[in-house]
Amino acid sequence: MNEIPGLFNYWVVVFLMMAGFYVVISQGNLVKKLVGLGLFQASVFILYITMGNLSGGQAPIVTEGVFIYSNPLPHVLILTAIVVGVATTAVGLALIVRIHEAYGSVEEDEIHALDMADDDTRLQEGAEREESSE
Amino acid sequence: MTLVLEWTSAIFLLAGSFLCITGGVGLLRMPDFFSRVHAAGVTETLAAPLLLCGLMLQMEWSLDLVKVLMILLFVLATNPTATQAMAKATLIGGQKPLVTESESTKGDSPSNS
Amino acid sequence: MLIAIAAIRMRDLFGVVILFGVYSLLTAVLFMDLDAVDVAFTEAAVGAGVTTVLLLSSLRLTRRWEAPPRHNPFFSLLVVGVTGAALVYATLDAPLLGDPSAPVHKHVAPHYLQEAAGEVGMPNIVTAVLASYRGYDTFGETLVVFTAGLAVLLLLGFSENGKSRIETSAIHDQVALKVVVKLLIPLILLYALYVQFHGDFGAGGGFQAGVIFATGFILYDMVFGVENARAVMAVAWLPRLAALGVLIYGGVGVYSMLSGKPFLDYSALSADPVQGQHLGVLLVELGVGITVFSIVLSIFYALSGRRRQS
Amino acid sequence: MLTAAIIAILVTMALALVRAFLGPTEYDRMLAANSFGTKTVLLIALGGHALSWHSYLDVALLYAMVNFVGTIAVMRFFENRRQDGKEGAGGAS
Repeated sequence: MNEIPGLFNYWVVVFLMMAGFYVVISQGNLVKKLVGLGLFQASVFILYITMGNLSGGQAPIVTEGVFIYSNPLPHVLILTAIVVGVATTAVGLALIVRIHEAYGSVEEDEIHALDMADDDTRLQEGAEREESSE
Repeated sequence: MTLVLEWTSAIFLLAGSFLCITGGVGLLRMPDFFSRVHAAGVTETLAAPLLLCGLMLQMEWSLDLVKVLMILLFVLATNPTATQAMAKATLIGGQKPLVTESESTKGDSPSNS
Repeated sequence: MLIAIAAIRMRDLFGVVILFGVYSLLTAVLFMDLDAVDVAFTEAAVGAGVTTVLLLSSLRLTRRWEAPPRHNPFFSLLVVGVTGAALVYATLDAPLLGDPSAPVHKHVAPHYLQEAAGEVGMPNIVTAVLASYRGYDTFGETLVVFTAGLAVLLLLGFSENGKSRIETSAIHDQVALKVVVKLLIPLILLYALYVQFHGDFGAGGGFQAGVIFATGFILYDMVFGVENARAVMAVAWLPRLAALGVLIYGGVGVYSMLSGKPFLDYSALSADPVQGQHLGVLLVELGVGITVFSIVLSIFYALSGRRRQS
Repeated sequence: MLTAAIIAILVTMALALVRAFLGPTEYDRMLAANSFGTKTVLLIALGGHALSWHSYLDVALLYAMVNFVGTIAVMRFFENRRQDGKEGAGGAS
């Protein structure tokens, strides 16, 4: 096995990871950010599984006449990580739903603008209250 | 016996792959959604059993064979249902099938999505 | 693989979700090719099924179309490009794919591979490592899933007023669909049980089985309506079931601790250590399965039961 | 022969993917995704046999299920959205 196919998987991982990263940092939509996070997660999964692979190996289930198995440890880690990943995604979605109910928007900019406006009014109210108390 | 099995399996597989590609081309080239459903659904429903039968003929008698049979039955049950339900949902959702050739020039624009 | 990514630039969130499902399928095929059967199993069940369902039901609650981008993407592209270049540079030193001398294969993995069949007594080493050697980790993961489910319930809660959402309860007029689904659901549940208890020998285990079991219920909910589904599986029971699963797991640990062995050492469960290991793994997987099932289902109920408020 | 079939399936998957990209309407995307899923089941079944993967049939069976469930979820999404839209128009929120 020469160098290029040997490293190709890593490059796929890097590409996917960067795609997910790009989505997370550049897109304003929160749902899309979560999808980007999912992409990022999947790339990490692929990285682990790639490291666990062994050339000529079989899936790590003991069978007659097979002596080379892939490394089971990354499989275990990723197996649990996938389920935990979906649970955390669900938490994120729940947060997004609540945010949408509170702000009527899932765009980061709009939420930020609303927040700023809210803060401004609150500051003004506070200032007026102080003035009136004086 | 083995020769017969091999040839039947080969015929099944070839027919299956032909249908598969036909369905794919139809999915890509057909003008509107309902003809695409037709292209994809009908060919897929036949292609999947053909391919799986071809696979079954190549295997030894074991538990795996039963599993392939289960996959076959499952695909056979779900695929037409899903396609039919999709077409129906689309119709309910407001898409109208293209009826005549003259309409295809006027009505092809995505008026309702 | 790479093509699915360009999808991300699509503005239509619905299309993004569908393509994400497709991407997940492809990932699972890749896992199969890299000999990771269990992982492919989980990814298929979770990524393509549950994630799509959850994303769609939360998309229903929010807006579908994305606002046009306002920032200049150049800066983020720059950051991404630089990071990517650094990572590619780092991979040049990484071990090649399938190289047996890579450091990953040198540490504890050979021990697991050689001893697991004798010590734990089950052919599927992934299950053995998951439930026995790294039982602490898995316990932690189960707790994380449990906590995440509780967080979702705290944030959303189950919708209490069932009467206002009768109209959104089922797919209308789909007779063929209803009949076929009615036939298929027992099959799905049976298959989930097979996955649950066959995990010692083939691909499968508690995590996957829980997800598949929940998938069966989600299917029922989607086709026959919420009221029917909730009549089968009452909402109030789900958190209790989840807690029960965690309790089973923890109880096995505490029992082995009371018997004078370390926490989660299953050889305490029976006179024959291998037998005890087997029993312990079975119980623990059962606990994991119950927890995952009830959490996934309750998350689905919470997300889909909520009405859109605008 | 298996190889030919696998190549045919891969070609079809690519075609379906193109349709999923182009898809003028969302229904087209849904159809393409469903078709893609079915092709994946076939690919795993045949490819697993050809490359002698372990317990590939379990995964293929699982895919068949998940694909169906996913399609139904998408359809229900349409249905719900339509009803939500109606209610919004009626002013009953």
